Amino acid sequence: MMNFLGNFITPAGMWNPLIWVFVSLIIFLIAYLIWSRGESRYKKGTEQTLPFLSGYAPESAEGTHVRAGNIYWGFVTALKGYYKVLRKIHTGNVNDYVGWYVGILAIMLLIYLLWGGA
Amino acid sequence: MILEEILQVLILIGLIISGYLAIKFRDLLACAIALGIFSFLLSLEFYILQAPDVAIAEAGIGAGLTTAIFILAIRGTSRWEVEE
Amino acid sequence: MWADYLIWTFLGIGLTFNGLGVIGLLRFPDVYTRLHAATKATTFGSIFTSLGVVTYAFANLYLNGNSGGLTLALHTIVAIACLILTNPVGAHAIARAAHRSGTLPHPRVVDKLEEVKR
Amino acid sequence: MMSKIVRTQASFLYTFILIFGFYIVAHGHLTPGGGFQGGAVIATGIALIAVAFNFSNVKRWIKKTHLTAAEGIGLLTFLITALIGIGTSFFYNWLANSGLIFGQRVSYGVNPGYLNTAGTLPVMNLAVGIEVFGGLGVIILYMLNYVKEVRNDAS
Amino acid sequence: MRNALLCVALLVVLGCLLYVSVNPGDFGVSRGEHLAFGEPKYTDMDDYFIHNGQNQTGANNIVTSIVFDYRGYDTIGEASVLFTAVLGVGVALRELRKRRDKNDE
Amino acid sequence: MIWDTLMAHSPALVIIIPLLAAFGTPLIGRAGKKYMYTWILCALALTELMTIVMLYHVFTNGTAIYVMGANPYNLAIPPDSHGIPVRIILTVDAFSSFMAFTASTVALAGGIYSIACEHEQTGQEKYYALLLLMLVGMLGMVLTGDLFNFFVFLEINSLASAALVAYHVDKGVATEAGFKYAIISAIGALMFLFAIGILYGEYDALNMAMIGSRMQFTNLDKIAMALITVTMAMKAGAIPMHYWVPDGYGKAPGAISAMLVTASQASLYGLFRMSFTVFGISANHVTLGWFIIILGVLSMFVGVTMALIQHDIKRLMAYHAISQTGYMLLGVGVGLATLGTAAFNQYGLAAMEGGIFHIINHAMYKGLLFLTAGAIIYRVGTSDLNKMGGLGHTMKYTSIFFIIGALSIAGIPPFNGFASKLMIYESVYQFQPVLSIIAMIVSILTLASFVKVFHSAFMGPKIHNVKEVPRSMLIGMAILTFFIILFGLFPNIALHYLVKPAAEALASPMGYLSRVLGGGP
Amino acid sequence: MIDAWFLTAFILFIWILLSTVRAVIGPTVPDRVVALDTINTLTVAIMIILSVAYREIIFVDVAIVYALLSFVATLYIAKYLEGGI
Amino acid sequence: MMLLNLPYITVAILIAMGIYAMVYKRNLIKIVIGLSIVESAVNLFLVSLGYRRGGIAPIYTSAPSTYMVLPTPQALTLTSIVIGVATTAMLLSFCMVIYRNYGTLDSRKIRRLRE
Repeated sequence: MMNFLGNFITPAGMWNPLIWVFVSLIIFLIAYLIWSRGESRYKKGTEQTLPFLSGYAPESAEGTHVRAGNIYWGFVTALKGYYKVLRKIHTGNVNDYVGWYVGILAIMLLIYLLWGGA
Repeated sequence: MILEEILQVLILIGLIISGYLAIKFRDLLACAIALGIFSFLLSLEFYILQAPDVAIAEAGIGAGLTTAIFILAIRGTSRWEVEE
Repeated sequence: MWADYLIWTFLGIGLTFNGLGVIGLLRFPDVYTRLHAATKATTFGSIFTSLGVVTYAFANLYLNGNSGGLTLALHTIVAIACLILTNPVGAHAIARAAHRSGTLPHPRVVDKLEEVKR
Repeated sequence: MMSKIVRTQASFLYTFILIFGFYIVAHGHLTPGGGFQGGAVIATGIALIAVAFNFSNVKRWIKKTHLTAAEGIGLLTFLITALIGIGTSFFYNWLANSGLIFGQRVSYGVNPGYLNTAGTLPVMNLAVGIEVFGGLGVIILYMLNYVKEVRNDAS
Repeated sequence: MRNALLCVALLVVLGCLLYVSVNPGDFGVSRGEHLAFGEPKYTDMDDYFIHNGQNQTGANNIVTSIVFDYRGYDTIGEASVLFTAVLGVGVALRELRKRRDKNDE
Repeated sequence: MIWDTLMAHSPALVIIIPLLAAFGTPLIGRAGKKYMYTWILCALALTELMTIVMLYHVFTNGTAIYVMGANPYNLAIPPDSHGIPVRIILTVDAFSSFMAFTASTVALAGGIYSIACEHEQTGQEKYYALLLLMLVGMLGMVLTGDLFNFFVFLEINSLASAALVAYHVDKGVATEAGFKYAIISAIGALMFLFAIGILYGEYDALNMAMIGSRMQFTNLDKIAMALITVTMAMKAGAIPMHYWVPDGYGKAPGAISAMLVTASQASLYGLFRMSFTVFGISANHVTLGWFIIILGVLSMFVGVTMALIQHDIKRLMAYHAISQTGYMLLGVGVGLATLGTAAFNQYGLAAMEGGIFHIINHAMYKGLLFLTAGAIIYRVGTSDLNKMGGLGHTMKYTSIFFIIGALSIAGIPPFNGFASKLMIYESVYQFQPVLSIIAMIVSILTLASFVKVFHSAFMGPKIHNVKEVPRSMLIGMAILTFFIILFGLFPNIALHYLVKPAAEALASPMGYLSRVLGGGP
Repeated sequence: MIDAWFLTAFILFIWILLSTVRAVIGPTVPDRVVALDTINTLTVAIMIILSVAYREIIFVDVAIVYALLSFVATLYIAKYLEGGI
Repeated sequence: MMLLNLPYITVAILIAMGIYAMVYKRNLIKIVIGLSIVESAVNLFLVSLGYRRGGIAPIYTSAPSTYMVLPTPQALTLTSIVIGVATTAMLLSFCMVIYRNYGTLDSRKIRRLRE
């Protein structure tokens, strides 16, 4: 009979998720210990939590939220050329959908007819 | 037998012509009519290929219902292929 | 054999009239005349070609004693009946629709239907 | 609504189409045709009625719910007919050659055909005929209804 | 550019389909000859149907006996396809009135 | 006795039950919504149970065959037919039953979820009937052993899916998505039918095993193979033909998006089945394998990079679905490319196991993610990530489920995504290190984009004043979460009972053939 | 020897092709519908003739279905042109 | 030999024509028409696969011969025809809804879903 809790064998070796969970629990425990030794006078909802912006009043709650479109702006800008091509081929046109299908079909037909032999 | 073969050849040519018409016309109503002709000829071809079951199905569905559905759809949308 | 001659006569009449109908369909100047030629002549011609079939069936039944002939004749007659029932109505509907959709007769002398409607 | 000639002819032809469709369905195992073809013929009859008469009348005569119910009932009949054979296997032809109704034996070769043969096939033909009739008919009615609605909204 | 590429693709597909249609048998492999029109080489399954269909199902029409008996499972699938399409049409063309009222709220 | 009969007939019953329920739904729906919900849930639960029974049957007795309409139900070859199967044969090997289990599980979760999620819509009986029909389509596709039958169920699946994608008619765009999906799948299915015609014309058989055994691999077969594989890849959403995926997944109702994932995987099953069983005996494995691998790598990379720039939550997840499909294609493609060589036993089988394991994992976590996305849209009313924020304050359970799904898709232990990804990385590394590295990068990018979603939807200040979603939606999500954690903590269960038999069944086409054509009950 | 039935069917089909010409060039839609109607009638005739040519009685059923149903399509087009539906 | 395979050649041309319509025509209904032509062509392909020269229809009647054309492709074609009409009906109803929402049938304008 197999061992449910046993090792999960991969080509390179083995791995056991339960041990991993156990280790990560210990790490969390250590983290909790460190955290619990922190400043105890800190209170939520008081002035302590407000950011100090050189005397200016903080922005409204909606304003401080980083919107999804702004995340990874740098990444997208760095790969501008790549994304330009991608945006160009995503036309959203039904004809193109069928066209891509037919194109790949043609390529595969050629490839199989040339190299697909047994 | 030779006449049968020539008949078949003619039907196939008719199929190609009517299929081409169904694609070519700018008036969608005419396209539906061409599709109806296509369906007739297809049914005749099935008939000659000794498939009466299929011919009846094509007759009932292709000639009657599909044309009706197409015309209803054209009525629900617009008649011309390119509006302007 | 007299039956064969009868059949050939019927088929010949049918073919002639069908041909005339088709020529009329091709050559006449406007929808109404085309409709006239096409519907009348082809219905008539198709009746005659089918009568050839009926004759064949009866000849088979009485001369050769082939019992399938009766079924053939009956079905053919039903088919002719359907043609006779449906064709004129279809022609009527087309003519009416053509008139209503504004298709004009070619040498437009007088349009009684328009006058009556008015 | 079309002209009176068409209406008269339609009301006459409808019965004819119905009878002929039923003939096709019932003789499905002997002559060309069967459930689909017969059902399509009868559904075309509905399409004929729908085009020949005023739509408000048609709506009153032919209810969409009835057609949908016919469809469901036909499908369920078909499935259950197939399911009864599950003693041996699903879709087993439990009526053929059994001597019961539709269970007459036929010998191999040329024969003129007897209605009382072919086991579950006539039953399934009938079920599929009802289903196809309901299905295609309701498609036509849905589309007509929609077209009318769109036109009413536009005007 | 797009049109030219698509044209080439279409022509390739057409060429392959034409190859299917005129294929005279493939380098001596005899199975390919079946696609010659009117002369099927291998008909064992269909001959089984033709010779045994009448005895086993009692139907004179072999096509019906295939549709409803030998391949009845396909037929129920097909009936379901029709049912699906009816439901699809019904979903797409649902009552507009109710929706409009809801939008107005 | 009854147990044995049930097991023997389970392949047929698995399809009959949802089909019967689907046909009855419009009739029952007229009686009242309560009855309809009970009817649907009973049907889905029964299907799930039957699938498990079938799984057990296949696991204990080996590949099961069920012949439609034969006198003993397992008489594949009639005695007087000279060794050819004439009827439709359901051939259920481990891979089939595994896929059936996945499909019915996701459908069960989706069905429960929909009760609350779609309660405002009209025409609900149509919705549920279509949902059941979609399940029927998937089950039929994975269980059948007949090419034409596969086509029929493919059509059921695609039509039902298209109708369900267009279910929110009032939005307008949903219909557009449905139209696109319907047209692309219709042309694909027609090409598939053409290929079936070619194969039938050559070998006069429709049974997959029969065709596989008679296969000569002429040029006609190559054309048929191209038509079939490209169509199946398109339906699975591989990259150059993926355009319908974001449209369809993005505009469908939440539960349907989750089921569409499984529907794509049924097509993936079709691709694998065709390339291994029908063509696998005589085809050039390397060409076919590399075709699948290249599709997989392209899908992985382009999918994830496109996902990064999306701001519609469901569209983003749809691109991730494409990207995850790439992993499965990669894993199984490596298996196919090495099939028959010494490398196969060394790492090819492991790669296939990884790919197949990824199928069930993907169905579970992507289903969960789509369900959570549906929950967010249900409460917030928009699917635009730019307009969201701070949902974590109130929708606590949803955010927990989302975290679990997101960590799982990113391959973070101890959730199930890690296990299959690890297998794929390690075995593919031995095959071609570059591919493995690309797979890892894709995994990292996946995590990044889910961090983005999590941040912009759940974190931040409270913007929307919303409540937690209704209980039935939570139950639907919890079912999938249960499987995620189960397979994550005890991957050996899935691996031993589901994945290994599936991979071995797929990798031994000769076994499949001899089981069907071996004759006798 | 040339079978008279096939010869008839052949000539009838030539008529059909000639009517197709009207469907191609017909300036208005009613013209095309007339061509459709003609083709329909001729198809029925051909089918009846061919059923004798093939010596198959049951084939006439197809012709009956044709004669009955193609009329519906004509009616739909006519009603569309009238502005009905 | 070439002439005898004419049905298959017709099938190839028809399929290419249908796909041409699906790829190049901008009107959605035109696309559906192209699809329906492809579908008819595939049906024709299936039926002509089963044709045997000199065979009679696979129905036992009083016809003396038992040399029949192959019945299986006809059964498949029946299924395929019904599937085709189902697909066509659904696509056309989608077209109608799209026209109502977008006011056009031009596929270049119907792409609110992109990227």
